[in-house]
Amino acid sequence: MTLISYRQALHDTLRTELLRDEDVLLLGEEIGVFEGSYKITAGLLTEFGPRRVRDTPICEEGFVGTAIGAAMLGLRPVVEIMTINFSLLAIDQIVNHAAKMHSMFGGQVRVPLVIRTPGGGGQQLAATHSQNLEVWYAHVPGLKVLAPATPADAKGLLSAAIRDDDPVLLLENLALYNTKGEVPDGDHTLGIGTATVMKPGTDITVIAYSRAAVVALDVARRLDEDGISVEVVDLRSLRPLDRDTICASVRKTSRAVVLEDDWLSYGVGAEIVATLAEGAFDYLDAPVRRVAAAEVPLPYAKPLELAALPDATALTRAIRDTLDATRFAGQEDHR
Amino acid sequence: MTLISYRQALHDTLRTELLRDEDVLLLGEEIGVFEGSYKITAGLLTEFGPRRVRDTPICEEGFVGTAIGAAMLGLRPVVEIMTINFSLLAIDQIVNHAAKMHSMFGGQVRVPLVIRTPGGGGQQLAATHSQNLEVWYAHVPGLKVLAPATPADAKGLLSAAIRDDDPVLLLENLALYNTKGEVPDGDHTLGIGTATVMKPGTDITVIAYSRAAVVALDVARRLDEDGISVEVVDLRSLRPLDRDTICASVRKTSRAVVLEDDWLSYGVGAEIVATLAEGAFDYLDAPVRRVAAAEVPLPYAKPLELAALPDATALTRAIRDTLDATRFAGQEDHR
Amino acid sequence: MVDPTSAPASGPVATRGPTPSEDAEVLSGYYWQMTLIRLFEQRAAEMYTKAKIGGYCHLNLGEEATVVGLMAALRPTDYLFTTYREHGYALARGAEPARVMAELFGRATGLSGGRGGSMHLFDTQHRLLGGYGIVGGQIPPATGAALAVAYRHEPGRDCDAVMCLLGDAATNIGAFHESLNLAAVWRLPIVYVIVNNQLGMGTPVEAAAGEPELYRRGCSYRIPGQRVDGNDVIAVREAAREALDKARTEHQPMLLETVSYRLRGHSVVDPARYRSDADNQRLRELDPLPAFRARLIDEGALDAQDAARIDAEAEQTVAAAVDAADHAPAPDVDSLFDHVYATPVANTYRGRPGDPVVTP
Amino acid sequence: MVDPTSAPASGPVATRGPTPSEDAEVLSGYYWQMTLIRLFEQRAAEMYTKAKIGGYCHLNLGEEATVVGLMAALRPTDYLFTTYREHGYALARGAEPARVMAELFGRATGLSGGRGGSMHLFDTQHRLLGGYGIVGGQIPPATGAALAVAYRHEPGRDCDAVMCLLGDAATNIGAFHESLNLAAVWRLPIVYVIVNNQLGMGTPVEAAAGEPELYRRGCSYRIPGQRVDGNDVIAVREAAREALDKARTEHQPMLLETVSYRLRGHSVVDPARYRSDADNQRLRELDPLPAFRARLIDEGALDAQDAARIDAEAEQTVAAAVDAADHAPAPDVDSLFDHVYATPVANTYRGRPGDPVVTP
Ligand SMILES: Cc1ncc(C[n+]2csc(CCOP(=O)(O)OP(=O)(O)O)c2C)c(N)n1
Ligand SMILES: Cc1ncc(C[n+]2csc(CCOP(=O)(O)OP(=O)(O)O)c2C)c(N)n1
Ligand SMILES: [Mg+2]
Ligand SMILES: [Mg+2]
Repeated sequence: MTLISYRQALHDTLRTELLRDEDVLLLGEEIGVFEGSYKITAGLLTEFGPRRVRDTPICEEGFVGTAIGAAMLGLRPVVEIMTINFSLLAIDQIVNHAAKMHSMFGGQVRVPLVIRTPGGGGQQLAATHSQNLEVWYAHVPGLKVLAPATPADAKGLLSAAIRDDDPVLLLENLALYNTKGEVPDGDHTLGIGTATVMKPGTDITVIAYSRAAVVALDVARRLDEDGISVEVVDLRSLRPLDRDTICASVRKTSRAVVLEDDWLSYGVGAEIVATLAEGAFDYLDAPVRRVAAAEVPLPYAKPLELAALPDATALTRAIRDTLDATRFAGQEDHR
Repeated sequence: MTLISYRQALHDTLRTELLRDEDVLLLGEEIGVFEGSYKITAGLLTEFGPRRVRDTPICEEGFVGTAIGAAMLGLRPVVEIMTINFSLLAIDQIVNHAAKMHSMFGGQVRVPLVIRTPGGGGQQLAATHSQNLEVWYAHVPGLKVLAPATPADAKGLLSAAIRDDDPVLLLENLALYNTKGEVPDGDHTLGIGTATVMKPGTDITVIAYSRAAVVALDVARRLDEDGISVEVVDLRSLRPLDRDTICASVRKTSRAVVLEDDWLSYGVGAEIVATLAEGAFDYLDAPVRRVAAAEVPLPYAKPLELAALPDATALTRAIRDTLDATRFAGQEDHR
Repeated sequence: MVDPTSAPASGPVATRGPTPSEDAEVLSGYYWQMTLIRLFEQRAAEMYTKAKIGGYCHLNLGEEATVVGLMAALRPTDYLFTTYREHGYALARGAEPARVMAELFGRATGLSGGRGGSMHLFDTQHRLLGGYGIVGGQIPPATGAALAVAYRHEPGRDCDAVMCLLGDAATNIGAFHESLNLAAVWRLPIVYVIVNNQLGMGTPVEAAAGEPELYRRGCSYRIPGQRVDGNDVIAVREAAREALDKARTEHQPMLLETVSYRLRGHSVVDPARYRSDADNQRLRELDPLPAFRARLIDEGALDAQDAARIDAEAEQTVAAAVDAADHAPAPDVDSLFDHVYATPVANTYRGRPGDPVVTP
Repeated sequence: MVDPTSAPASGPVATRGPTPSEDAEVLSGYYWQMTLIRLFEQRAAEMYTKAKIGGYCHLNLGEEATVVGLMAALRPTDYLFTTYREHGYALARGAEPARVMAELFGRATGLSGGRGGSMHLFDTQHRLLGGYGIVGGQIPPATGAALAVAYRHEPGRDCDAVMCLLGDAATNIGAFHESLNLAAVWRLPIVYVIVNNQLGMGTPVEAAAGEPELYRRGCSYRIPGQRVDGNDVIAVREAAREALDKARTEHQPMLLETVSYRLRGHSVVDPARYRSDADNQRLRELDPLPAFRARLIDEGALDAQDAARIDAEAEQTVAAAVDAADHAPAPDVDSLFDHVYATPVANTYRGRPGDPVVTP
């Protein structure tokens, strides 16, 4: 184990995979000379040269589609889309092409493609540069959608994604790049499609992913001090979705809150709540609250941005409200 | 009232609005000389000329973006995207531009744009031409997303959309174009953002929209004969979502099923179930089932396509299962 | 070849007749392929009206010389990406007619296992890497295939090449621009072929393209372009070979425009009302198949008897294909979730419509 | 003008010095504007390091002559669409410096009410229809604005025109292609201006564009192109006027490329390590502002004293803008849901994070 940042974990994994497999190549805007908008690929052009680490012109549809074609011939391209907001320009290639080829062509071709892209608001990048649109991709059969919250998972999931033969969207988050954590040394891949219990607890479950999972863990630790035992489930994979782990946790705790960075309506949390409404129907002592972003194009001005985004305070309030609502259901008072 | 088809209702409304307001113009691929892929615009080029009814080259991003710019200067473009599947090529313009301009620019500009586009499978058009991706748009603040199920609502909502000053996506459905219904004569606009109870009932609520609402109504009428009283709620508007009407219905019936044509995970139904899980928590006698499409890129072969798409049989089964699950909760047996 | 850095070419289209050295067997082979495609497409149209085929169905009627000429220029090891109007290409590339028809019928024995249908023929064996239904959608992946080739092979005679077909109307979409630019900047071994049949559905080229001389549209990327008579199978083959050569030996992307005519509607359900009787009359005169037949007989490459034999054999082949397709099994409904993913992972949801999401 | 249907132009860039008839007042006005932009941008960079400005912040440093020349060519009634690198354009178009700075500070008095920030300046009054942060995203809407103009106005001297700015790297994106094609086919009164500052972030033009002579990229649409020295304010203005004239009077879309240099990093946080010391030295020599100043003094259009006065006034204006912005109120948090929709409708959800979705 080594303590490194989420950024470093991604960087090191890319480097390891480039070394391990000659078929792996990186493509993206400004990943080479500029070393990446967020510096994930720093040094890799120098080490591997322009054949393996390829700067692309600005043409998301073109270079993502190009990566798809390269993958069809057996290369294993790892594409960086500078932020998820720009993936909209490539979404036809991702959803109408990469996601469908294996099935639509009767299993004759595989598309071992990884798209790495950060999402997230909170950096005052305003409405077009601050979105969390991963729920769109999570809706699409044929794609796998991963969202690591920790440096260790970033390593484990990115390695798994690169070695997987399907198109995988790996969601990163601007706010996580500098966060640190212990990362297993050597080869470390995780099974795609499994959630993890980040912290066990007994009173209530908080379900989250990516940055929100880190916030949830933080809140859970702080509530421990108040004697509130919060279990934190990090989804890690949005597609497939590990419904068993979520339901098992809530069958145990009987209460849940979802924390998500996207907009509330039709967001990731909707699926989580719907899943629980079915899979933990007889266990729930209170409605599952969703703590999500206000439904506005995210404003630039800091006070408005802060008011629109979910945070530890909002989560804490939702947890306490949920516990309050059930304190007469045979539970002690958690205030 | 006149009995006309959904297609005719759309056509007549476009014609009326073109006559009513010189600022209204139509844009889209093959809407003029070819009279529209699905013939909604038949005859309009001849009547209004190429200034008002404009064939575009194949460039969804370009012509949708162009319509946005025209709307910024006060025109009221109604764009046809041949099917929702092709809207992916224009989604950056729709979501990163049209949806955000009014807010991001501090209210200085309006984008009175309507995008008409049909969705839906079941025509053996295979994986890339059979999708129901409206949930993506429904997730986005700044957009309004409508999905009429009947000819009357098609008229009422399309007129409302054209007169609204925000970008509106009006979802049509290939399978509905030939369906008929009574349509109010003369001016007829509906309030955007309201669901409607298509059929009152007492035992269970089925919530649906677009084609699925028609299927639901049909199933409800048939179940009437078996003494099962189904209330059918047609959402009509996915954004805004009329949560009050849904919750009111289910608070009354205590049971619900959602019928939707999109994929189950992260689909429209997830939001409906999540809403009910909160808004009817104390009223629900059984989990809310979602009847949705199987999570596959829709295959071409008819038997596979049929197996993948939700239908009256699947809905009926889900309704009966739900009623069965609650028959000991003080209800009579509905079998 | 037009070098876009010098003055653009204009004037009449270059047409080459069969050179004297052209082998009679080769020519009758082309005639066989063109006839096969013609009859296959006619039968497909018929099967559509009998509801044996569903969805959209776009035919190569009128484009047979282009199809056969292009395919004759490819090596078996080259890669081909096409549009949704691709039955003929699959046949000329060597796919079994019965399997092509079976795909149209949605049968398990179909080229794509019945999952793709008419628009999505795929044949790994013959390196036909797909029909694609999204206009322009095939262009970036084709470009990527060329990237993979370039990643592995130096320029040279032995280098594989990629051929990417697109329609005239597809030149107006962003993917065309982005892809050609990438191919130019990265020097990829690819030939983009614009199959100009004059129309995108009902829209003529001039109404859709700011530069309607489509072969010139490589100018924004310094990609050389050439236009060729798409009704002349040999001219098409020669132009395509030249372009493929350049792609192979120099990793220089190329643009080729073939000009021909769509004899029927956009798809089998389009009555093509936007065409006048005069148009239709003119089209019949431009039909490449009788013209080629007459020419071969004229030039002695084929005698009338052989031609008739070929016609009959092609007829039989197509009839057998229809028969085989008709008797082939539909995909098993239990295979619904096959091939959604290539690498199985935990928790993939495989519910049928109406199933509970979570097993309680 | 280069007519792409004749042999493409090549050779050196055309540069025009100020003609003798150029009014001294006009010239000193340009100097004032260029200086204002220079100082505004320098101060913006400083304010960013003081965390008064957040998010991304892209400066026009080095592009002042281009900015001022282009804006001088526009009429007040023309429409302007720009990129995220647009502070200077807003200033030269007449927006109050204090309101531009207030937008960067995220204040309620900002040009876009604090909602847009540096990348999204909008000013209805001056027909600045937006800064746009998605590369190429402004090009289709700008084209649509030209469609609206054409919808309402015949070609002629009185017709409004639209100017759409884009960076060199933006010419590689699909929206550029689709928009230029639409403008050509529909004959729209628009001038696309490629502000070529040689780089898209760290990528040089040659590495990104198959045709790096960017003004030629109109060839795919028969849109005439011209390249002009972006460091020469008068040359830029003249070229832009000519192009706008043609757009107005003939509804002929035009392409103009201005060539200049970005003096600093892509955005204020980019140290531009991809540039060598020699590069930086060269850039300093190419700086248009001291060159213009020296030229005006040389030519007697401005004396050193007036120049110093202008510098001081610009300094004061910027200082006042910073001061005003700093004292301006932040948007009220209760206004969070304002402007999400222009037409209010039923059931719009206005919950804050953590609020219940349904009031029980
Ligand atoms: C992105 C997209 N937009 C629209 C369509 C609908 N469409 C299918 S084919 C076609 C015309 C294409 O014309 P062309 O490229 O000339 O090819 P052709 O059909 O003539 O072979 C259109 C508009 C589509 N499939 N994809
Ligand atoms: C679609 C999209 N892709 C990528 C980016 C990230 N990005 C912002 S500016 C930029 C470079 C643009 O260069 P150029 O067009 O030359 O304009 P300049 O910044 O030099 O003014 C990139 C890649 C973006 N904003 N939008
Ligand atoms: Mg065509
Ligand atoms: Mg630049």
